[in-house]
Parts: sequence; structure tokens; C-alpha cells
Amino acid sequence: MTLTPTAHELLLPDHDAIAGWRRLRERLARADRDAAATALATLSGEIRRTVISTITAAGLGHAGGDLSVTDILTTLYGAVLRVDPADPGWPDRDRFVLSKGHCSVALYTTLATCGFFSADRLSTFAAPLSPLNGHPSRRAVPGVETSTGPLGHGLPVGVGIAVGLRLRGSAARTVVVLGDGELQEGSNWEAAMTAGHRGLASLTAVIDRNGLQQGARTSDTNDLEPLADKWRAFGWEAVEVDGHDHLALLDAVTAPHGSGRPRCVIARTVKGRGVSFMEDRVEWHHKVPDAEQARTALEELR
Amino acid sequence: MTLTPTAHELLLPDHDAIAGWRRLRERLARADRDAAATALATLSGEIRRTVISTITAAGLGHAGGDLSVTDILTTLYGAVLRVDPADPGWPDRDRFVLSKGHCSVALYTTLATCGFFSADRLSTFAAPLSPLNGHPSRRAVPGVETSTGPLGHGLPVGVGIAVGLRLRGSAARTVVVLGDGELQEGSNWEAAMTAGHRGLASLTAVIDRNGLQQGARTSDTNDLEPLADKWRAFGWEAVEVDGHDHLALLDAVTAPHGSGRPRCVIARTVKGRGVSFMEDRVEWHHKVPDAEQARTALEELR
Amino acid sequence: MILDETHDCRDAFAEELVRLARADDRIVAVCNDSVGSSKLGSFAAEFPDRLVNVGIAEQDMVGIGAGLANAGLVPFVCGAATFLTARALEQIKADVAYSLANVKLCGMSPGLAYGALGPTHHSTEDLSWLRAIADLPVIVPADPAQTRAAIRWAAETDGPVFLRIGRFPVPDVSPPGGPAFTYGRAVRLREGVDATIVATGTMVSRAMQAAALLEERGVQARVVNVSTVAPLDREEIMAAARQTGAVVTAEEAVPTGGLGAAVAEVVLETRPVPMRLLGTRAFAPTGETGFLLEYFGLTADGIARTALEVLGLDHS
Amino acid sequence: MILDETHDCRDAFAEELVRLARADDRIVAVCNDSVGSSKLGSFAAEFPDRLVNVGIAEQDMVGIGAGLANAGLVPFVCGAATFLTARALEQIKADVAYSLANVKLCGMSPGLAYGALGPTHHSTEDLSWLRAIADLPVIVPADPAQTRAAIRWAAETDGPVFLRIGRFPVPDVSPPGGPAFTYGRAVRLREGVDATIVATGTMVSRAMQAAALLEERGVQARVVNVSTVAPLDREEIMAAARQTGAVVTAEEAVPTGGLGAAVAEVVLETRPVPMRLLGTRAFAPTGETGFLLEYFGLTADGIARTALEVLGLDHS
Ligand SMILES: Cc1ncc(C[n+]2csc(CCOP(=O)(O)OP(=O)(O)O)c2C)c(N)n1
Ligand SMILES: Cc1ncc(C[n+]2csc(CCOP(=O)(O)OP(=O)(O)O)c2C)c(N)n1
Ligand SMILES: [Mg+2]
Ligand SMILES: [Mg+2]
Repeated sequence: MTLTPTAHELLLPDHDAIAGWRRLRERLARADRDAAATALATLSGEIRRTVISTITAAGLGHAGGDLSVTDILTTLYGAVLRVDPADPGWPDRDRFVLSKGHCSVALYTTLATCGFFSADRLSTFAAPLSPLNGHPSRRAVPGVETSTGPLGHGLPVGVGIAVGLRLRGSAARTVVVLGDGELQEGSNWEAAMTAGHRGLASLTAVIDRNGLQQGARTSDTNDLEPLADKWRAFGWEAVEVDGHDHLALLDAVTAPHGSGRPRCVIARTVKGRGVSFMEDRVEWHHKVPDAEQARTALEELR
Repeated sequence: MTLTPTAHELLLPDHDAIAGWRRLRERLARADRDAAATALATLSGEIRRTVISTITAAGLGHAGGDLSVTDILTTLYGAVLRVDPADPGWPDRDRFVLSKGHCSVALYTTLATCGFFSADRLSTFAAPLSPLNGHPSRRAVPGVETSTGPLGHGLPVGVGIAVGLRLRGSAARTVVVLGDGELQEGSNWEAAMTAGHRGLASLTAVIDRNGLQQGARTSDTNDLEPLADKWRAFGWEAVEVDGHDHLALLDAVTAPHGSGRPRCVIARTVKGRGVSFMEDRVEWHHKVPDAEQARTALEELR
Repeated sequence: MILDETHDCRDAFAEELVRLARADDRIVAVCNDSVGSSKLGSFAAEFPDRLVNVGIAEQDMVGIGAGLANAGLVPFVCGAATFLTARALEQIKADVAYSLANVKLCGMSPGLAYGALGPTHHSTEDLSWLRAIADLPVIVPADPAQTRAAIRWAAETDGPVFLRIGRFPVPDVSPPGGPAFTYGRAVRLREGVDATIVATGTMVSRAMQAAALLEERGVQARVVNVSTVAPLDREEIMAAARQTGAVVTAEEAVPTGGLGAAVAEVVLETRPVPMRLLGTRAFAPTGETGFLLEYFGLTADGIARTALEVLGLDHS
Repeated sequence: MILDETHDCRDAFAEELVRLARADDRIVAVCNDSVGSSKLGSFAAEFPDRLVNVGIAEQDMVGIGAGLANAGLVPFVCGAATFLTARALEQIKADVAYSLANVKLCGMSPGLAYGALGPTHHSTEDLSWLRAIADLPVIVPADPAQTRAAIRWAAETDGPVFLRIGRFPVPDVSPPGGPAFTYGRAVRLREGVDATIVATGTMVSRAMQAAALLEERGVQARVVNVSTVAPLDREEIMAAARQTGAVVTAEEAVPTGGLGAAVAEVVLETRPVPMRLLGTRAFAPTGETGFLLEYFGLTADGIARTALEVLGLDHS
């Protein structure tokens, strides 16, 4: 079968960016908690600004969810995930899956920051034939483990990865980030049950608990509470943390799994975090800032 | 669109059977608890025997699950559901959905006992052009509210019915019977979440908790425990009862919903109940008894 | 056909649904966190109790639709076409089609409408997926008038139906006068004797433009608008094959099992003539809808070139 | 072809899978509480850790398959064909095909194999559903030899694939000698000049019998076994149309988007000749598989009559 290419450009590692990211990782590994928190906050600020510029330029994107998930991404790529942007297929890498694939811009920006590809490619986001489609494609973007976009796909794939890594004797871990509205999809609960049953302690789910979905609050649409109880009843450890507190996230994600169970980190976040007029406003799920709004947003994010 | 008929015979109400069923309902309504228990047990015995004969004759069926669900069906049709076999489309009828549609023979036998159609049609089960297919079809069988067979379909439909009846101002109730293995399907948890969110107090789910699925124990395949916790975390009341104790089932199903929530009745049952060599044996999920085994089974069920 | 005045058929859909709901209190809407993208805002404002937003749960959504129908309501189940069909296909087969439930499945923003949101959001397989399911009419209105008429027909008719409600802007193509939509009947929009372009949905206006281009080349192309993809209007297709001797189909979808395949079968079984099936043939690359339609040759020019090709005429 | 010695292809599938798994520890099996019906008992006995039975959860099953592939394993994901495809279609599209994951989807007991278990268990839409998905090869072995060879090919080849593994007993149809299965290549089983019967899966032996019946009527029918339904062997179909002038397709499936539609497209685009598409055309009534195949005319006699009809010969 001859495959039709879905993108006409190959994304290649950016070795300068990789070197910068490696230095950051080393710095963070040695830093005290305050310094680590500051470094991660700085990184988050940079990423948030790039998110706003990229979406504004492309006229497309999901700003609200990008900004709520940013601190989760920076914590993971800044201090947790053992990956090699120069060798994205390294068999023993930790696996990361962004199940809420509509927040591709935050992911692409993070991946570029690590050097999986050059940050200047971000300007092609959503442009004709760009590898950077509106939702991340495994075919086109190094560092993307599975194509996401339809909600409720990431956790089953993550479970499969964790089962597979265990079978192969790898100690690598698997982290899946999900939206909260996304948890209305039953496929997640199928996967949660399987992971609980199999005691997949190398699997972590982080819920971006911003309380909003596409059209309304989750509590007005199809309420998820008591959310931690749900995960526990499905055989998981569950902890709740402030999803904009890098160190709290870091502790929650890295604490040893005493129980031998998979862990769910419910990260309480604010959709649109960091931009006053976007924060907790449902319309910024996929609204695109105009030039004036973008300017204000970039200033607020400084 | 011209529909191709899927069955070449119309099933019509059996008025003698209806009269008999009405007498039973009245008797049960007036009976003391001991007498009610005895009458329901007698009915269950008759249905179990017909199940065995029907499956043996057809060379097809799911004896184990039929026998585990029988007492639930007799309790519901004997003492709970307000339906009219002479007018299966009565708008204000209670709705019953057998989500574990593979146990069609138990359902068909129960429906025939109520007079939805004549019991002599049971001998056509699975025969060419019979309305009584291996899984119940809404097109062909009066009393069947929705076609089932693929697992995980009944509860979403039941939720829709309950929402619809409430919208129409009907006080009718909706009861869905599910298998335990079936609860591995995520579609059930989608529906459970919706029902909990909407406080559908007219909806009852009864779980035939026989601990076995098609190929193994549920606990060895993908464990469901803590099952009551799961339902509670999804916004339901949950009670556990002996699923072969008609009065316990009756109480569990009919107790007022104080909480305004949907109720899940976890009915602890034994797959193959009543036939020694079938009880709790996974192979009887869909094994068909030979003549000798059928004879033994019928004797044990006397 | 005024080409520069274009419409999002979801607006006609939403307006007509509200109008029908005022007259018939059995009508309810069901959606998957898609109040906005299904344009159900005004329905929600006027009938808050009759909008059942189940959240992001498509299997549940379709099952609930079947349940609402069972309770005597007339549910319009609305979601992005790809999630509605891909995620709930077994519910569509078992709970709706096989159960003959009175459910109106509304696949919103189908085809390539989601543009740069990518192939996971494109609904190009839906026509093939649904036409394979027995007893499920598949309706693709081509403009606002057809959309309104199709919805009215669906509301009045007992039984399952799938309606593909376009988002990509289209001009009016329905001839004034006559009924905009008759179930099971294709509409001949332009006479012609040399070839027939059979189109559906967004491709209909492009087919008309293609016919105009072909006229400049001396080719008289007939144009047929198929809004009932299943069951197909066999007579009209047979007439096209017999009277014009060449057929091109055009759809914003893979033609493997949708309009193209449906027409092909009738042509082959009754009057084999040369034919081409235009549609999408792969996962789309990145780009907005207009760009992607060009990429797949789903333009007036692409259709005209294909017609010339099937006639063995030079199309350079 | 010894007609009275028939085989359940699941047995060949299961044996070959165990054999491959012995040599390659990347091979794992995934199933949905279908160890028995997918014939994975011996696999489970020999490789207990490499069987991932997820329970009754098809979306999870396919997602897990994609994850296992990501971890470097070669998963054979096995489930009753209708549940695998209908319930997990979006996972097949997004996680497997669009993600180009190295997942081997094995649809067991397809078509009408489940007989009197009814239309909810029949998998007659799967070929149409899957052929609509880009970049997903659709393979239908016709006998045990093809089954084994196809599985070996699938295990060796990186990328997604769907294999339709039959349960209904079939005789051996592969000619001894030559390779039983070559990806993308149809096999001409019988020469003929008057018409071609293009068949797949369970229909292949019936096509051979039909050709024998036709011979008695003086008609020389060619028989082509298409085991790669997507991508189709265009050359062989073109040759059939050109050299024999009439085509009948036969599949245990709706022909709207499967083999019939695939062949129709090539015939129309290259050499329009009279054609008939045989398959299932509705939800089946109650009955066992053999009865249902008769009901839909999917028999040697039905195929032969259809061939006579397409040739305009009396078939009474
Ligand atoms: C299966 C599916 N249904 C619907 C959608 C459309 N959709 C995209 S984003 C979204 C809301 C997601 O909400 P949430 O998971 O809370 O994400 P966040 O708030 O972090 O953006 C919806 C409904 C989709 N992408 N996939
Ligand atoms: C979607 C789907 N997947 C698989 C099957 C095959 N199947 C039929 S019955 C069954 C086991 C059901 O177990 P359970 O729900 O516990 O029912 P019970 O024990 O009461 O028979 C399975 C897997 C099916 N019918 N539907
Ligand atoms: Mg959210
Ligand atoms: Mg059970």
C-alpha cells in the first residue's frame, strides 16, 4: 500500500535546542525547590507566550486548554520524562501521550523547546502541508507517540504501552494527560479498569481539571464529581493537587507507588490560566485572539 | 426504503396466557411474603425447565446466564413491571431492557409466560425465519423495547427512556438488567454518569453478578470490585442482594428512592443456577446440553 | 445559482429545527457537548428541557436517542459527523437501524469541513460506513432549502435516518418552485447529453460550475443532485447512463462505498458506461477546507477535467 | 479442491500464530473475553504472559493494541469481527491506521458465521467499513493455506492490517505449489473466457462450483480469488473485464463498499462491462449460516444463475 504523505516536510531534531534543554534538566536536577519552581515557571511563561502568538498567527487553536495544561507539560518535560529528542524512537524512553489532542500547540511548543524539532517550524502550524496539524499526528511529529484529537483515545493506548513495556522488561514509565470533560468518554473507564486490574504502577494519568469543557462547565454538562472516588473505585491511587504549582505536580507525579497501582493526579487548573480575560471563560476553549487581545495577553504573560 | 422482513411470522398476544399472568399478579399482590416467595419460585422453576428444553431442542443458547437471570426476570414480571402484554406499545408502560441479550431464551420464556405471545412459539427459537432469533429483536418480538446482543447497549437506551418518560410527564419506570462481565464496556459508564448527573430516580439497573463471563471469572479477566463503590462514585444508590431470593430482589427494586438517584441492584447469582453440573461452571456460558444432560437438568429443576 | 452568496447549512438546520419544535413537542435535540458546533444555541434557549446534552459520550448519545424514541419523542441526535459515526457505529447499527428506532442522526460539519483540525476530525468515511447499514436512509442536503425540507421530512417520517449537515459554505442550488427535497429522488439540475455529473452536498454547486466550464469546451454535461444517497434513485442514474453515456460522481468523502460506489453499482448492473469516481483518497494533509478540496481535485476545474478524461478528450 | 473436507480457518490462524510466537517474542495476542472463540487457548497455554485479555471492552482492546505496538511488540488483536470493527472503528481509524501503528486486527467469525445469533452478531458491513479507511490493508483468506500465509506476511510486515478470519467451514482452494498468499495479488483459480467470477473468503469455493455448473451450460467462467480486498489487484480485474467481458462478484458481506464496490470501480474506470454484485442485502432473518447463505443467494447455484443473468442467458 503506497501511503499518501500527510505532511510534506520532515521534522528533524534541533541540536542547539536539545543542548539547552539538557542544561535545563541538569540545572533542575541540582536546584533547590525554590530555584526549580522559578525555572519551571519561567519555562511555562515562555511556552504560554508562544502558544498565544502561534494561535493568533494561525487563526486556529485551543488557547484555553493550552494555557491550563502548560504547567503540567513543563513539569513533565522539564523534570520527569526520560526522553531523547535526538532519538525519539529510543526503545526505553518514557512515553507521553496528550490525550486532549486539541491542545496541540502547547504540546508542539513544548516539544520544540526540548529540541524534537526547531521552534521556527511552529510558525507553520495549521498551514497547508505543514506537519503541525491542528491535532498531533504520529506520522508527522517526532515525540508524538500516537495521533490524538478524538477524545478518549489516549488512556487505552497508554495502558497498552505500559503493559508492553512491562512485558519487555523496561522500567520506562508512561504518562497520559487527559481533559476533565474528556472523562465522560467510556473508553477511559474501560482503560482505567484494565490498568487497575493489572496493577500498572508505571502508568500515571494526569487530569487537567479545569472544570470546563467545550460548551459549558463540566458540572453543568455531565458532572464528574466525586472524581477521585471514581478512580479509586477503578483500582487507582488518586491525589489532587494545584495544577499550576510545579513542585506539587512534580511531587505528585514522582512519589513512589507504594500500592503497586496506577496513579491518577487530579491537577486543579484554570482554563486560560495567565490571561485575565481568558481565565475560566468557556468561550476561550477555541476562540482565537485578535491582534489587540493577543497583545494584552502577551503583556500579561510577561 | 422497503424493509426486508427479518422474520416471516407475526407474534400475537396469547389471551389465555395473559389471563393467567394477570391472576398471578393479583394473587401476588395480595399474598403474604411466604406465599409470594413460593409462587415466584414456582414460576422460576417452570421458566428454567422451559429454558433447558428450548436450548436443547434448538442446539443453541446461553444456559448459564439464562439460569442466573431467571429469578430476576420472574421477580420483575411477576411483581414489579406494569406492562400490558395485550398492548405492548402502551405509552405509559414500565420499560424493561435485557442488556445481556444473549440470555434471550429466559426472556422469551418470561414474555410468553406473560402472554406477549404464545408459549408454543418457543419451539421455533433459532429456527429458519423465526421471530425468536438468538438475540432479541425489537422488530420481531413484542415486549422487546430495543434489540440487544452486543453488550453495553442496554443502559444508554434505558437512560434515554427514563429521560424521555420524565419529559413526557410519565411516572413509568425503567429497569435494565446487565451482566457483570458486560460492565467492562465503557458505554455503561457513560450512561451511568449521565443517569447519576440527571438524578434519574425512575431508573433501576440490576446486575446479574454471577462472577463469570464468557471465558473465565470476571475477577481473573478484568476485575469489577469494588463494584458498589463504582456505582456510588457515579452518582447512584447501590445495594447488594441475593439474586436468587425473590423477596430480597423485590424489596431492593421497589424500595423508595429516598436520594433521588438512580439505583443499582447488585444481584449476587450463580451462573447455571439450579443445575448441579452447570452451577458456577464457565463452560456452560454457551454450551448446549445433550439429551442425557437435559434429562438430568430437568429432573434437578423439578 | 448565485455563487457568491453562500450559506452554512447548519443555520438552516437549526432554524428549521426550532420551528418544528414549536409545533411538535415530541421533538428533542441530543448532543455531545456540541451545542455551539451543532448550532443548538437557540434551541437550548427556547426549549432548555428538550435539549439533552450528554457530554462527550457518543455511544451514550446514540443509545439515549434510541431510548427517547422509545419513550415517544422524536430525537435529533447531533454531533460532529465523524464522532457520531465512528464512535457510535454499533449503536447506530443495533439501537437505531436494526431496532428501527425513530431517531434522526445528524452528522454535523462532515467531509473536510474541519480543515486544519486534521483527519481525526474529517468525516470522509461516513457515507461508506452508513450506506453499508441496512434500513438506514442516508440524506445529504446540498443547500439551505434542501436542508430545511429534508429535516421536515425526517421529523414527519417514522424511522431511522442519517442527515449529513454541511458547514462548508454553499450557494443555493435548488431550483425555485418545485419541492427542494423529495425522499429517494435525485434532482436533475441541468440537462445535458454528453456526460452526467452526479454530485452530492458541497459538490453540487461545483458540479454546476464544472458543467459551465465544459460548455465552453463544447461538452453538454447533465448535472444530477443526489440528496438521498441511500436508497439511491436508480431511475435517474439509469437515465444518465443510457442517455449521456458517461458518468462522473463527486462527493466530499471517500467514494469507496458512498455516492460513487452506489452509482457505480447501478451503472454496471444496467448500462455499463465509462465512469470516474471523484472523492478523497487518503488521509488529508494539513490545510483549510478550501485548500483540501483543491488538493483532492474536488473543484469545478477538477470535476470538469475528470469529465473530459472520461470522454477521452484532451484536458490539458 | 476436495469439497467435502472443510476447515475452520480459525484453527490454521491459531496454530500459525503459536508457531510465529515461538520464533518471535514480540508477538502478543490481545482479545476481548474471546479466548475460546478466537481459538487462543493454545496460545494462552504456551504464552500466558503474552495474551492480553482485556475483557469485554473493544475500544480499550484496539487502543491497547496500538500501545503494545508502540512498546515494540507485534500485537494480533482478535475479536468477533463485528464487535472489533463496529465498536472500535474510531480507534481503528485514529490509533491504528492514521497513526500507522503496527497492529494486526483479526476479525474472527465474520460474515454470517454466527448464524442464528442474528444480525447484531453478523459482520457483513466490516469490509465496507474498513475499506473506507485509508492506509489499512484488508485481507480475506479463503482457506487454511491462505490464512497461514497471510498471517506470516502480516507478522513480518510493519504497519496496520485487518485480517478477516473465517469460521464457516471451507475446503482448500489454493493451488498446491505456488505461494498461497501474495499481498496485493489476486489468484486466478480457473481460466475462462465468457465471464469472470471474482470471489473472496467463503465464496471462493462456491465460485469454483458455480464455474463447474456453468460449464455444463457451455459457459467458460474464469474464477479469481481476491484475498487482498484493499488494495485491490487492479491488473487482474482489468484483465477479467477486458478478456471475459462480464463480471460477477461474490462476498459474504454487503457489497456496497467491499469487494463488489472495489471491483466495480476498476471495471468502470477501465473497461465498463456488465457486472453483478452478489452479497447480503439486508439484516438477515433467523437461521443458521448455511441457510442464510442460501437465503441471500450466496451459493454455487446462486452465483451461476447470476452469471447467466449477466450474460443475458436463460437461467430458469
Ligand atoms: C470523541 C470526541 N468528541 C467530541 C470532540 C470535540 N471536542 C474537542 S475539545 C472538547 C472539549 C474537551 O473538554 P476537556 O476534556 O475538559 O478539555 P479542556 O478543557 O482541557 O480543553 C470537545 C467536546 C472531540 N474532539 N472528540
Ligand atoms: C460488544 C460485545 N462483545 C463481546 C460479546 C460476546 N459475548 C457474549 S456473552 C459474553 C460474556 C458476558 O458475560 P456477562 O455479562 O457476565 O453475562 P452472563 O455471565 O450473565 O452470561 C461475551 C463476551 C458481545 N456479545 N458483545
Ligand atoms: Mg476541561
Ligand atoms: Mg456474568
